[in-house]
Amino acid sequence: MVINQLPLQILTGLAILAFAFFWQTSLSGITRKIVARYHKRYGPKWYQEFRDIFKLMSKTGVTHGWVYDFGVMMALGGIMATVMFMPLMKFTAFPGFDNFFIYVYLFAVGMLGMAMSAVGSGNPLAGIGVMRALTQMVGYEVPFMIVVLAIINGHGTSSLSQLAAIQQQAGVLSWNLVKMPIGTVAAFICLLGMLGKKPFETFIAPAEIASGPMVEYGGKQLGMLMILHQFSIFIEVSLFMNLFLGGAANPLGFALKYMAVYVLASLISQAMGRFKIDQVIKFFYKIPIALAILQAVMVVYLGWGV
Amino acid sequence: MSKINMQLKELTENVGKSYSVLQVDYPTPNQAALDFQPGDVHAVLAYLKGQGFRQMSLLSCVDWIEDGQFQLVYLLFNWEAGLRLQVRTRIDRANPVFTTVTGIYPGAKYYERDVHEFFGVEFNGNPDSSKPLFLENWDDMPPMRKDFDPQAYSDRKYKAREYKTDFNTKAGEGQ
Amino acid sequence: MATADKEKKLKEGWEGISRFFRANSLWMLMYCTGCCAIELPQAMTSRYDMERLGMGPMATPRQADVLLVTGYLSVKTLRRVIYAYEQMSTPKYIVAFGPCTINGGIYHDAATVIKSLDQYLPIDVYIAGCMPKPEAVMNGFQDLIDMIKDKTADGWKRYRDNYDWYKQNQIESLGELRIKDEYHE
Amino acid sequence: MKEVKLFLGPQHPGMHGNSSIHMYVDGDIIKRSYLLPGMLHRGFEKSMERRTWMNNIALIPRICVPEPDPNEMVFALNAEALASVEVPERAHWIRMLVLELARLSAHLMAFGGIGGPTGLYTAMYWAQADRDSILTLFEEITGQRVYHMYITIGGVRKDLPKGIEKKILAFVDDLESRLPDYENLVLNNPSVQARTKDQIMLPAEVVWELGVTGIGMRSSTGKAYDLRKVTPYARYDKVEFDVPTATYSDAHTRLTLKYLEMYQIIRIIRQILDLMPAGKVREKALDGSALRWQVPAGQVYSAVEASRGEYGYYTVSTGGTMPYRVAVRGASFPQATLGIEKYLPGHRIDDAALWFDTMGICSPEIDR
Amino acid sequence: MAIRQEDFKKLIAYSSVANGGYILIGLAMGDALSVGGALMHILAHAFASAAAFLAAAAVVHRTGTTKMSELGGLIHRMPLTYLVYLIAIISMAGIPPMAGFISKWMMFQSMINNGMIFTAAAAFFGSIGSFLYVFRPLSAVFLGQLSTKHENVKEAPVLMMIPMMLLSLITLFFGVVPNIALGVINRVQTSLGLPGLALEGTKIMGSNGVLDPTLITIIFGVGFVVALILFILHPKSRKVGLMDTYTASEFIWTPELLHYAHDFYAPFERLYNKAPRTESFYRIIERKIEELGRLAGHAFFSYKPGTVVFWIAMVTVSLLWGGALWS
Repeated sequence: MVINQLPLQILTGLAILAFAFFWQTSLSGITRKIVARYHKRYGPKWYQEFRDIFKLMSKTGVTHGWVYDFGVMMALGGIMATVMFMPLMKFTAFPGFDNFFIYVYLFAVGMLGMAMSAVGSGNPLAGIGVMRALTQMVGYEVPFMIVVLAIINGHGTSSLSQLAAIQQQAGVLSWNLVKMPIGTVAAFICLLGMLGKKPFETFIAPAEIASGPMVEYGGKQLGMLMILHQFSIFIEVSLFMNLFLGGAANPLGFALKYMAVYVLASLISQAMGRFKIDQVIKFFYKIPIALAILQAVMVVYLGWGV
Repeated sequence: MSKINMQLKELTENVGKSYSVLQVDYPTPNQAALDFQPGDVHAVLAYLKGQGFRQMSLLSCVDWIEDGQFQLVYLLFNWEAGLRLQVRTRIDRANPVFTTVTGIYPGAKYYERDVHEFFGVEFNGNPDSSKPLFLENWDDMPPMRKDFDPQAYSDRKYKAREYKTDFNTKAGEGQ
Repeated sequence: MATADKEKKLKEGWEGISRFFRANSLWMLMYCTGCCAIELPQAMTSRYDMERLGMGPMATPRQADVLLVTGYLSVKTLRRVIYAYEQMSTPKYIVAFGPCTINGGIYHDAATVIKSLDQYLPIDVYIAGCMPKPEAVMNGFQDLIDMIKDKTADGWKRYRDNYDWYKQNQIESLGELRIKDEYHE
Repeated sequence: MKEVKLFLGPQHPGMHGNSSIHMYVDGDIIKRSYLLPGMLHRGFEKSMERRTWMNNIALIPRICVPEPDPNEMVFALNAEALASVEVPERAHWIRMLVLELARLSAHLMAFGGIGGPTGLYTAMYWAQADRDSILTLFEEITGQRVYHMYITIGGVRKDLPKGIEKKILAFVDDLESRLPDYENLVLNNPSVQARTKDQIMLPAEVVWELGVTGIGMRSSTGKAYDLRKVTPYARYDKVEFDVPTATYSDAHTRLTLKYLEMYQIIRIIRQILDLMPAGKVREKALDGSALRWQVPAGQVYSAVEASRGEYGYYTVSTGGTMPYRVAVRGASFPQATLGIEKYLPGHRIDDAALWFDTMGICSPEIDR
Repeated sequence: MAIRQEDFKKLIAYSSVANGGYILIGLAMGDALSVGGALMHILAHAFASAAAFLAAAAVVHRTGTTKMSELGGLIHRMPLTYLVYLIAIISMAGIPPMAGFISKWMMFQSMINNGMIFTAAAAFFGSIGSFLYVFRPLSAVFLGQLSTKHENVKEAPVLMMIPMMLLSLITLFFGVVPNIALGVINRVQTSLGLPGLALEGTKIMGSNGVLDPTLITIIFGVGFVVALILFILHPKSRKVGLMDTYTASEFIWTPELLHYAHDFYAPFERLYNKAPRTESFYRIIERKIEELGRLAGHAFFSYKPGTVVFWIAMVTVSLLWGGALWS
């Protein structure tokens, strides 16, 4: 690891971080307007998400002991580290290290941090919410991993930027979406699970457990959690984009693909109700896993996907 | 009330045969009101349930303060025939005690708790009839009795907003 | 000395900015305490759309900043409202609907309904109308936003400053604030 | 076993209205639960004894918020029965119109309200938007959006405004054209079906035991138990409509029944509008001012088919200017109190809010 | 199985069974990276489960029971034990800053290369599952409401604290700079005739990706610092007792009623008790493994490191010998 390059890389990492925050928050503001049109009404201003987050930051919240604060900081730290690794359009902060497993496991740090501080707040509803979040994580991770393993096996490399480069060789035709349609469908369903969008929104189910793990958060802790939420959406959607839609060389391509994936996910979520937690697991272990295995078998043993 | 329902008429006849009906009254064409002694209310209710009055819509209590009596009213409804029956009985106001009807109509359990809380009628046989239901640590007589004055209670407990000129009229007097 | 007032100016500047954010993103506590709450879904949904003002319903007191006291308050509800109000994170505001919160309204002679809410909780905005119409509700929220912008919505400061006066009123008419009976063991 | 106490408390996103359910939960099955009502108790029956007959007309709609008109109708029916006042023909039809519109708005709210527990917020937004147009219609007819104080003893306060029929017909046609979209969005939605298909059962013997009425009864006993058919009041016998019933009552069937009933209500409204005769709307039941009016002595109970079931008043009058005693029978009282204590345990936590909604429980009715 | 356990200690025991499975997969694959990963996993898991067991012992020493439903909220009285247990489970679940991640990463690299999709899927399900059941005692025992019985529980005695802290420091150290341990493993592998691991400075050259643990920890540190700044910058939040939580504004007095710990993953378990056949099938295997484990444990798991290394060598030799015979 070359020491002198490190400060420069960290700076680029922080730049990616800032870009991710502003891009994703404004995009979720625009999506709120689109979703509002879906409900036959005008939604809020596009910068409403910014106003919400900064308002929360300006409030004096409540703390339940040091675990509660430490957990939030650890979660935000983990997620920020993952965003710094993320390749963005052309430049990546740490060339060569953007390995797929880092994202999955650093993401787990975020989840652990949030789970720890949610249960640390001493509220039973938060405990139930965390239990549902973890159970759901088991649900959507396995099919997603099978599809991704197939891709890595097929292309031989697990670094995102190289994967994106491979997919861009022959333009649209070489996208994994085209070459592995079944795997992409399974991965999109798992993406809905990851984002916590409506059909799989069991862990923040307001009507049952009063917004699950977020029950005890207020003031700046909730603000930090909302930033964490924006970052995690950025990670998941750009992960999906790099793996299946061939990354993005120019900013316009990046914007269009990113928006297409995120808005499509939000619109699907508006038309669906909420499953119960064991229905979620049963659903994930029926259709997505079957698609993923089918795709994996095609790629690994028959070599079609490459 | 000329066209009183024929079914209703012969129903009151054969009820009258077996139980002493104090008074019969037909407020509306398909509704009859029968007064009974407190003793045989349960028998009448059981008999009427057999006759198709399967739903007890309401159990309520009227406080006749002048003649010192509570009047318990059981309202039954027969869905097939569309007939409504009021089974009424009077119990003493000093120590109002009555046996529960949850054996015949299980739904009456909470009506009895409601009547107990507002009138102070004891229903033995209903396990938790004396538990507080609507009012929380209530420190006065049961509120629905005629001699309870809500205006005085609320002025005593809750500070009203002082207006510069006192122009809210006294509550209208009784009849 | 110089650093002190620079510090104060900085704090003042930051206070101004955060006031702008607080005004434009008010989160409403989802608690229908009385009968005027039936007009809130109308104000939230397609026709009157509260979200344009940046308002949205939130599930728990910790996350909310506006407590809507919709209509009359029976004694039992007042205990819960006070408990929820104290759980909210400052700065917090209260909007009171209808005449029942001012002087008991149509229930002035009922035994379980309190007469005037501002003995127990600091109110920032009153909205007139027995069942205020959604236009009146939106108008009231707009007034609250303007009040926040020019610093007059400081109910929570009043509550914090004369805390014991409010507490004394509450105990005097509610008896004990936290109930401990066979239902709440 | 070690139990955790959870609350579907007064302040809970899943709770419409304001009463609190205490649940003892083990794992995620509810072991023991009971309802703690009384949050909205305003002592209505006591206040009614202290107001004259006409003053009460302004007080009673406040009892049940989503659907205030049955209160006025039942109070008027009682007084008319006691004082044997003959209501003019046109007033009957206008009363039916107002009752059906109120029923439609309550059904829309309940049908869209299923979006809360199941997470389908689009349904909630659509339903509230349509309910809003009904409220504006009410504003034109009666001058007030929710509490109309329109049906009084002896008829209706004033005649329908000019040109209201066209507006009602326009609204009704527009709503009828959009109802199939509701069906696709809510009833055929796989996730809502997963949440409501044979989930919260209501067998027939439970209905008889508790005394549940309305959609709960019609969906489990399979018979057309509708007060408008069984004891027709206010010219319901001159209007034909059929009552959807089912024998297998789970959450989904109850929702479908609400949906089908909306069609019937639209059918009734259309018939009312073209069968309505002209003429006087209010029988002057007394000479001089209404405040000194006295109703002859007597005790009478009458009930009306509200959207949630049988809604009735028991009025006792001793010939004074004020009613001696009025008892209110809330439509959802039985299933809320005894139902939650006996039949909620055994469900899971996430079904509790759904249980509360599909049983059509409206808490101001319970506390009065 | 571990998810269902009610007893704190049994749960950690079962986790060793699961991690044993990982080691077997690693060894069975046979190529350099996976064997290296397996050996590293033995090392990491040894430290992590030892620390977890010691933390459990401290809890039992203080409260006397290992039943998770009675414990709760001990973090307020025993913060250091909590820290030790936290680091132990991070390593067991295979999360970056700790040693467990390195070994799992290496094994996954090799699994993908050999295209063994189903084992990879099962392994990944195991790793997420381990995250699940490892988190359960953390929340049931340490977080949540402090029950009145344990009001005056003191921190674990100092004597117990030293080994625990030592173990967790080692796992942290190996997680950040694994190349020292990998160097040793490398020598073991080369001595056994296997191709050595490609190590370069602090980077590990995987088959299709490069992992640099120290870089990850630094970036994680940077992220943490940014979060810390964000936290300190904003108004201080007021301290609130544990009981002052959201109870839908109803009143509650006894903390035990607010502690959600009993059969934590009820819906998840319900999925499994619908398939009794597989349950009994697993139980037979489990008994077999247990006997094997007891036999192996009895035979060579004594505390002297010498015998441990000796037996590892014996096992690898027999594997290689078998491998040589086979190919």
